[in-house]
Amino acid sequence: MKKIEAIIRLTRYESVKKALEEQDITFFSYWDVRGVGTAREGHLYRGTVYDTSIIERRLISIIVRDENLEKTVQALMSAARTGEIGDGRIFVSEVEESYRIRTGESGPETLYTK
Amino acid sequence: MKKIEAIIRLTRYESVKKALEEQDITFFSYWDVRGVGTAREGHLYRGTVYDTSIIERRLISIIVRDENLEKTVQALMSAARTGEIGDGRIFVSEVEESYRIRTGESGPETLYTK
Amino acid sequence: MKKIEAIIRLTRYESVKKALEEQDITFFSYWDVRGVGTAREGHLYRGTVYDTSIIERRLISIIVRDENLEKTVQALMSAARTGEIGDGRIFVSEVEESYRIRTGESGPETLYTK
Amino acid sequence: MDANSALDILWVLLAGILVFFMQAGFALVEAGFTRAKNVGNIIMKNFMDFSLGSLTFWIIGYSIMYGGEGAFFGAFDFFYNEPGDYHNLFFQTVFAATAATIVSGAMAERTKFSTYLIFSVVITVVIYPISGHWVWGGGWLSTLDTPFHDFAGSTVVHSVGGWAALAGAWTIGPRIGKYNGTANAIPGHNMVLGALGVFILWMGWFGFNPGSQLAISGDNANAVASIFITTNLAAAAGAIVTMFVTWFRYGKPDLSMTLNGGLAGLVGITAGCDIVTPAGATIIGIIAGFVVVFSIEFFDKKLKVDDPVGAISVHGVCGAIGTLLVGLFATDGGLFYGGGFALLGSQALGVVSIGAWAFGLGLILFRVLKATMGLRVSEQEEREGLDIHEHGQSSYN
Amino acid sequence: MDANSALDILWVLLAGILVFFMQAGFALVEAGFTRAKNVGNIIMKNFMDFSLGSLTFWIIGYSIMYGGEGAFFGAFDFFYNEPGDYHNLFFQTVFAATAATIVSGAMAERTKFSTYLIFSVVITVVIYPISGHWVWGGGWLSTLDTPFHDFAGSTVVHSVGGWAALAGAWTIGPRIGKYNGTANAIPGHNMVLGALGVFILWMGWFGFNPGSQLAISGDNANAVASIFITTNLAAAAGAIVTMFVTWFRYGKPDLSMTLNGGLAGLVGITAGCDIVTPAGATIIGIIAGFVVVFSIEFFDKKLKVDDPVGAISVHGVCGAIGTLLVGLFATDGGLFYGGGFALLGSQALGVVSIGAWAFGLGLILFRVLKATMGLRVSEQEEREGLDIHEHGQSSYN
Amino acid sequence: MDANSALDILWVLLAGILVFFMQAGFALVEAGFTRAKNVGNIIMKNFMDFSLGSLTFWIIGYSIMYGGEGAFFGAFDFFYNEPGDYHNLFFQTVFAATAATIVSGAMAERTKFSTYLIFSVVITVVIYPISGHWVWGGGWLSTLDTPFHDFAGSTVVHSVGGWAALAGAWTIGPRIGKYNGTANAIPGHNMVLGALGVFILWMGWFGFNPGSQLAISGDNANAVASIFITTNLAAAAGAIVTMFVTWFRYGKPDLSMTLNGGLAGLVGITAGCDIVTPAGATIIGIIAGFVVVFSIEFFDKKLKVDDPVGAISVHGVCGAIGTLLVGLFATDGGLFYGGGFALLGSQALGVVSIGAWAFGLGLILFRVLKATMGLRVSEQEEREGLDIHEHGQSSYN
Ligand SMILES: Nc1ncnc2c1ncn2[C@@H]1O[C@H](COP(=O)(O)OP(=O)(O)O)[C@@H](O)[C@H]1O
Ligand SMILES: Nc1ncnc2c1ncn2[C@@H]1O[C@H](COP(=O)(O)OP(=O)(O)O)[C@@H](O)[C@H]1O
Ligand SMILES: Nc1ncnc2c1ncn2[C@@H]1O[C@H](COP(=O)(O)OP(=O)(O)O)[C@@H](O)[C@H]1O
Repeated sequence: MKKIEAIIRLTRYESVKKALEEQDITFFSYWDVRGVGTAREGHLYRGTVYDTSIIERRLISIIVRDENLEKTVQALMSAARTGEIGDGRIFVSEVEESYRIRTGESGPETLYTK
Repeated sequence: MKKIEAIIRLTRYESVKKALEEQDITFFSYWDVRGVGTAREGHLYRGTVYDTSIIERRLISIIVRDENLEKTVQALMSAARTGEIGDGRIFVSEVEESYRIRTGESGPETLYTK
Repeated sequence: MKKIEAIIRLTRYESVKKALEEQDITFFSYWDVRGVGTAREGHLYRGTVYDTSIIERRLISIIVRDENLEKTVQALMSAARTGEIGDGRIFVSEVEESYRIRTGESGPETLYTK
Repeated sequence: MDANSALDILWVLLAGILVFFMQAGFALVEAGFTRAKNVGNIIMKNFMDFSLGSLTFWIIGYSIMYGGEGAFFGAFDFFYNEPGDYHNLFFQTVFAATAATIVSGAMAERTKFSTYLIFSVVITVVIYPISGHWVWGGGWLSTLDTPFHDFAGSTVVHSVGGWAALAGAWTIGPRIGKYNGTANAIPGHNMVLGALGVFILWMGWFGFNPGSQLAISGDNANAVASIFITTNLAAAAGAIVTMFVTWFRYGKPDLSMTLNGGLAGLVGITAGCDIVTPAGATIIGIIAGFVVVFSIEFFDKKLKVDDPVGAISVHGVCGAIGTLLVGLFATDGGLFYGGGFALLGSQALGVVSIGAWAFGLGLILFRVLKATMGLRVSEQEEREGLDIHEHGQSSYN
Repeated sequence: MDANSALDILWVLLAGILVFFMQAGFALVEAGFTRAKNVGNIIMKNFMDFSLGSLTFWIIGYSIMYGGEGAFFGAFDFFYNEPGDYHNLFFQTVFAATAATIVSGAMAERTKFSTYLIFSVVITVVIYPISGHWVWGGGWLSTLDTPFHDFAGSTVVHSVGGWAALAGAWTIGPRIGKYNGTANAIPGHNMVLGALGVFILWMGWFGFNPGSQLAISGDNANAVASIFITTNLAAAAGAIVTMFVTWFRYGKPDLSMTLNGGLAGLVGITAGCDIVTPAGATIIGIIAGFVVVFSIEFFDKKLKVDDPVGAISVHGVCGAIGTLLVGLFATDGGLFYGGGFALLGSQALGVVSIGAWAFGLGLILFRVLKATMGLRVSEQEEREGLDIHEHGQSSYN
Repeated sequence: MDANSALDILWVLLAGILVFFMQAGFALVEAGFTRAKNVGNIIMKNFMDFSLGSLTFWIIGYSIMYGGEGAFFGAFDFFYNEPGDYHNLFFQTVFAATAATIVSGAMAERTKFSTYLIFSVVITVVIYPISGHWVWGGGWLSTLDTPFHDFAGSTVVHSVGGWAALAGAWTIGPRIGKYNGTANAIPGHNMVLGALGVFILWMGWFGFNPGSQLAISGDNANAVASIFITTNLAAAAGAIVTMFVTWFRYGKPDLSMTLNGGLAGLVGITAGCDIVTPAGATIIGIIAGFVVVFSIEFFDKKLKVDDPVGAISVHGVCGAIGTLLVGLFATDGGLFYGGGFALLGSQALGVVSIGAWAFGLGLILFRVLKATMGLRVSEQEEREGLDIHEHGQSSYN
C-alpha cells in the first residue's frame, strides 16, 4: 500500500475532489497547512508589506493499494495544476499495514472502494 | 520504529486517549482533519442539503518502538470503535530515525515512556 | 528522499524558519497540532485546573534529498531547542517518490532549491 | 423653544442613533452569512457606504428628496445648511444609507470594490431620494386621492434596496460553485455574527419605525408606543413562523432562515406599523415569515439568482407584501376594516411604480457599470478571496 | 398630553429598548461560555425565547401579572389592547423575556430544543407573571404592612430565573464529561463574545434599573440619575472584588469569573437601587462579587450541578442576597439606618416565598417534561454537538 | 422640577449610556487589532479600567476635576454625594474611563496586568482630572482672555490619553519581533471585531459630543442637532479620505487604517463640533483622515514606537490637530471667519500645556513603575501569550 500526500492550492480542492471521484478514489483525508516555497504573496497591513512566502494550502492524504497509485497520482496532478508557481507537490511513501477500525479487518482490502 | 496514524471520530478521542494511557502510551500528537469516505452526514443550510461526505475527524500520530506496535493498535482499535460506518482507519508505516530535540538523543530509546 | 517531521514549540517557529533558510532549506509545509507528552501546562477555568498535558505545537514537514538530511536535522535541532521539557521530536522516514505538480517532473530533482 | 419641541428633536435624534447602529447590524449579518475569505471586504463596503452616503446625502441627496414639492423631484440645492432642521437631516441620512447596504448583501463575495463605491453613491443620491420624494417629499404618490401609505419605508427604503439588489445580483451572476445543475449550499462562516447582527437590527427598528413619527410630544407619545408594540409583535411572529416552516419543510429548524424571518416581519410591518392593531401586526408578521421562506427558495432554486443573505426576499419581497397588506389591515381605510379597495389600489400602485423605478434604474446602472469598469472580480480573486486581492490581507489571522 | 407625560413615556420606551438589547447580551455570554459545537442552538434558543415571550406575554402574560388586584393572580384577559398603556406593555414584555433566558444558560449544551420552547413559554406566561404579580401587580407581597421591596427585580426577575435554572440544571444532570469523581473544566469557546455580552448587559441595566422608575418627569429625574450611580457602582465593585478574590484564590485573575462578578453586582443592586446610597450600593456590589465566586464553586464542586454560565449563582443567589441586603442598607427602613427588622423580615419572606414558587414549579415542570417528551438530547447528539443534530449545520464554517 | 430640567437630565443620562458603551467599542478595536493569544488580557484590562475608574472617579476624581474653582486643581472631597447632580457625575465618570482605555491600546500585548491596574487608576484620578479641571472645571485655561475651546475633549480626553499612551509605548518598548532593522507587520487577529468596535465607537460619539452640551431644552436642541451633523460628517470624511490615501499610497485600500480614519475624524471634530459649520466639520475630518495615515507611519517606521492599534496617532495627534483647527474654523473667533489669531493662540497654548502635562506625568509614572514593580511581562510570557500566563487560560477554545 502507498500513502500519497498532495499539497495543493486551496482553490484547486474542488476540482481535485471531482477528479479523484472519477477514478473511484472516494476515501481520503485532508487538512489545511501553510506552505513555504518559491511562490510569493504580497500582504499588506497598515502600510507594511509582510509574510510574502507563506501560503495557505490543503494537504490531501490518500492511502491506496499499489495498483491504484498511478491513476491517483495522475488524477491529482492534472486536476491540481494551474501552471503558475506554487502548484505544490505530491509525495509517495510506503505503508505497511492498514486497519479498518469498524470491522477490525486489516490489509489492502480495507482500502477497497465499496 | 513505527508510525501509527489513526483517523478517528472526534467524539471517540477521550476514550482513545484513556485507552492509550492504560497501555503507557503517553506520547503522541493529534490534529483535526476532514475525512471523505462512505459515511454520510446530512447538513442543511437555508433549505439546501449539502456536504454529505465530509466529516470532522481527528488524526492521531504516534511513533512507537516496534515492540509496542501491537498493543497500541489494539488499544486504538477497541477504543475508537462504535460499529457504525465512519469509524475510520489506522495506518502503520516505518520510521527510520527519531530525535529528542531537548537532549539531542536519537534512536528508539527516545520513545521510552519512562 | 527523506521526510522529516519535526514537532516543535509554537514559539520556536521563527528561529527554526530562519535556521532552515540559512541551510538553503526554503521549501516546507507546516500546521498546528496538539502534543501529548511529559510537558505540563497548568490551565485554569472558573477555578478548575485542567488540560495539563495538551500543548499547542507546530508540525513542520520537510521532504529533502538524502544528502541534505543531516544538515536539516541539525538545523532543526539547534534552533528548536530550549532545554526545557517539551521541546519536541524529529522523526525521519523514507519517501519513495516526489512530483512537482506545476511541471509534472518527478524524482529528487523536484526538491532542488535552485 | 418649548419643551415639546425639544422633546421631539430629542426623539428624532435618538431614533437616528438607533438607525445608525443598524449599519453595524447589516454588516454583521452580511459578514456572518458569507465566507471568511471575504469578510474584510464586506466590512469595508458597509463602512464606506455609510461614510459616502453621509457625505453625499448632505451634499445633494437630502435636497433631491425633501427640497421642494415637485411631483417627481425635490430640488437641486447643494450642501444642505438649515440649522433648525439638522435633526431631520440626521434622521434622513441614516435612513438613506440603508438602501445601498441592502444591495451590498445580495451581491456579496464577487463584486469589485471600486465599482461598488460608485453604485453605492448612485443609489444613495439618485435612486433612493427620487422615489423617496414621491412618497415622503410631497411627490405624486403622496398627493393621490387616497395617498399611498408607507409610514416608515417598507417600500421607500427596503423594497427599493431589495429590487436594486435583484437587478445587481441578476446582472453580476452567481458565485462560482453556487450552481452546477442544482443549487449548492455555501454556508455562512459565522452564525453568531449573523445573530448579533439581527439583534442589533431588531433594536435599530425601534428607531426606524417609531422614529418615523418624527415627534413624541402630545398624542404622538401614544402613537409611538403603539408602533413599538406592532413592530415587536410582527418581528416575533415572523421569526416564530419561519422557524416552524423550515422545521416542517426541511425537518429541522434552520437558524439562518429563522434570523431572516425576524427581519422579514420587521420589514413587513414597516409600512403599516402606525395604522394596524397589535393583532393586525401579528398577522402581517406571520405572513412575512411564511413568504420569506418560499421567496428565498424561489429566487435561489428557481430563478437561480444568488443572494447570499436573502436580501431580495427579506427587503424586496417582504417590503412589497407588507406595503400591500396595509391596504387590508389599516384600521383607517383597510379593506378588512370596511375601507374598501381605494387604499389597496394606492398601495399596489406605489409598490409597482417604485418597484419598477428601483429595478429599472438599478438594471441600467449595473449594466452600464458592467460594460464599462466591470462589476465582478476575476475568477482567481473570487476563489482566493476578496480580502487578499482587494485589500491585501486576510481578516482573520 | 403634557410634556411631562410624553417625557415619561419616552423614558419608558427607551429603557425598554435597552432591556431588549440585553437579549443579545445574554445570548453572547451564553454562547461565549460554552463550546463551539452548540453555539447555533444557543443563539436559536435566545432568539426564540424573546420571540415566543413577546407574543405570549402580549396574549396572556401581561394580564396575569398586571390585569387585576388579586392577592395571587391578576386577570385572564387575552390579547392585551389598551392603547394608552402600550409603553408599559413594551417595558414589561422585554422584562418577561429575561427570566426564560436565564434558564437557557444553566441548561445549555444538552437540552432538547423542542422541549426548551415549551418550558420557555411556561416560564414566561405562568411562573414569572404570577410571582411578579405578588410584588408589582398589587399582590400579597405588596400589601404587607411593611411591603416587600424589590424595585427592579433582583428577586422578581433574576431569582425567579435563577431558581428555575437550578431546578432545570439539577433535573437534566451535568454535561457528559463534566464530572468523573471531581469536577472538570469545560472551557467556553470564545471569551470575547462573553465579554461583549457583559458590556451589553451592563448597558442594558441602565434601562432595567432606572427604567423601573417608570417616569422621569419632575422629581423622578433625580431619582433616576441616582439609580444610574448606584447601579454602576455596584457593578464596578462586583467586578473588582471578584477579580481579586479569584486572584488570591486561584493565583490568577480569572476572566470569565470576573465577568460574572460584574453581573453579580448588577443583579445584587437591582432590588435596592432606588433606596440605597452610592456607598451602600458599593458595599452591596462588594458582597455580591464575593459571594458569586464561592457560590459558583459550591454549585459546581459540592452540589455538582452543572451550570456552564454561572446563571444560578449570578441570578439566583446574588438576586436573593441583593434583595435581603435591602433590609440592611435601605435608607428608608433598613436595619443599618435605624429602620429595625421589619423590612428585613419582609425581604426574607419575599425571597423565600418567591424562591419556593419558582424552584417548586420549575421542578414540577422539568420533571413532567422529562417524563413525557424528554428533556435531554441523546448522548451522540450531545457529543457531536446540538448544532449538527438539532439544526443540521455547524455555526462556524 | 419642570419638564425642561427633566429633559436635560434625561439627555445627559442617555448620552452617558452611549459613552459607556464606547468601552465595549474600545475593547473590541483593541482585541481585533492584536493577536488571539492576548485577547483575554485585553478584555480584562478594558473591563477593569472602567470598573476601577467608576469607583475611583466617584471616590475622588470628580472632586479634583469639578470640586472647586482653583486655577490648577478642584478640591479634595471624598465620596461624592450630591443627589441633585448625579447625572453629571455619571456623565463625567464614563468620560474619565476613556483616557485610561486609550493607553491600554498602545501598550497592548506586553504590559504586566498588575502594573496596568495601577497606572489605569493614576491616569483616571490624577492625570486626567487635573488637566480636565483647567479646561472644564474652571481652571486657568478657561479663564484666559480668549478661553481655550475644547467642547467635548479632543484635547482634554483624547490627547491626554494619546500622549500618555506615547509615554507608555515608548517606555515599554516594542513587541518582540516588531522591529529587526525595519518595521514588521503583526496583523491583528480579527478585523470583524475591530470593525464592530468602530461602529460602536461612532455610535458612542453621538453621546460624547452632543451630550457635552449637557442640556437639550430650549435652544440647546438645535445646538445638539447641529453637533450630530458635524460629528457625523467629520467621521465620514475621515474614513473616506483615509481609504483613498491608503489606496494611492499602498496600492490597496487598507481596512484597519480606514477604520482608524473614521476614528481620526471623530477625535478631530470633538473639540469644535459645536462651533463649526457642516462644511468646516467635513474639512476637519478630511485633514484628520489625511494626517492619521502619515502619523501612524511616522510613529511606526520613523520613531519605531510600537502602537498596535494606532492610539497615539488617532487620539494624540488627531486630538491636537482637531483642537488647533478650531482656531481656524470656529464660526465665532476662528481665523477663517475673521476672528484673528487670538483663539488660535489659546488653542495652541492649551494643546501644548496639556500635552506637556500628560506626556510628562505619563513618562514619570511609567519610568517609576518600570523601575519598581516592572512594566513588562517576561519574554516567554510575551511569546506564549498573556492569556495563558496572566490569566491561566486561552480565550478561544
Ligand atoms: N520539500 C518540501 N517539503 C515539504 N513541502 C514542500 C516541499 N516543497 C514544496 N512543498 C510544498 O509545496 C508548496 C508549493 O511549492 P512551490 O515551490 O511554491 O511551487 P512549485 O511547486 O510550483 O514550484 C510549498 O508551499 C510547500 O507547501
Ligand atoms: N484510503 C484512505 N486514505 C486516507 N484516509 C482514509 C482512507 N480511507 C478512509 N480514510 C479516512 O477514514 C474515514 C472513515 O472511513 P469510512 O469509510 O467513512 O468509515 P469505515 O472505515 O467505517 O468504512 C474517512 O472519513 C477518511 O478520513
Ligand atoms: N512517540 C511520539 N509520537 C508522536 N508525537 C510525539 C511522540 N513523542 C513526543 N511527541 C511529540 O513531541 C512533543 C514533546 O514531547 P515532550 O515529552 O513533551 O518533551 P521532550 O521531548 O522534551 O521530552 C509532544 O507534545 C508530542 O507532540
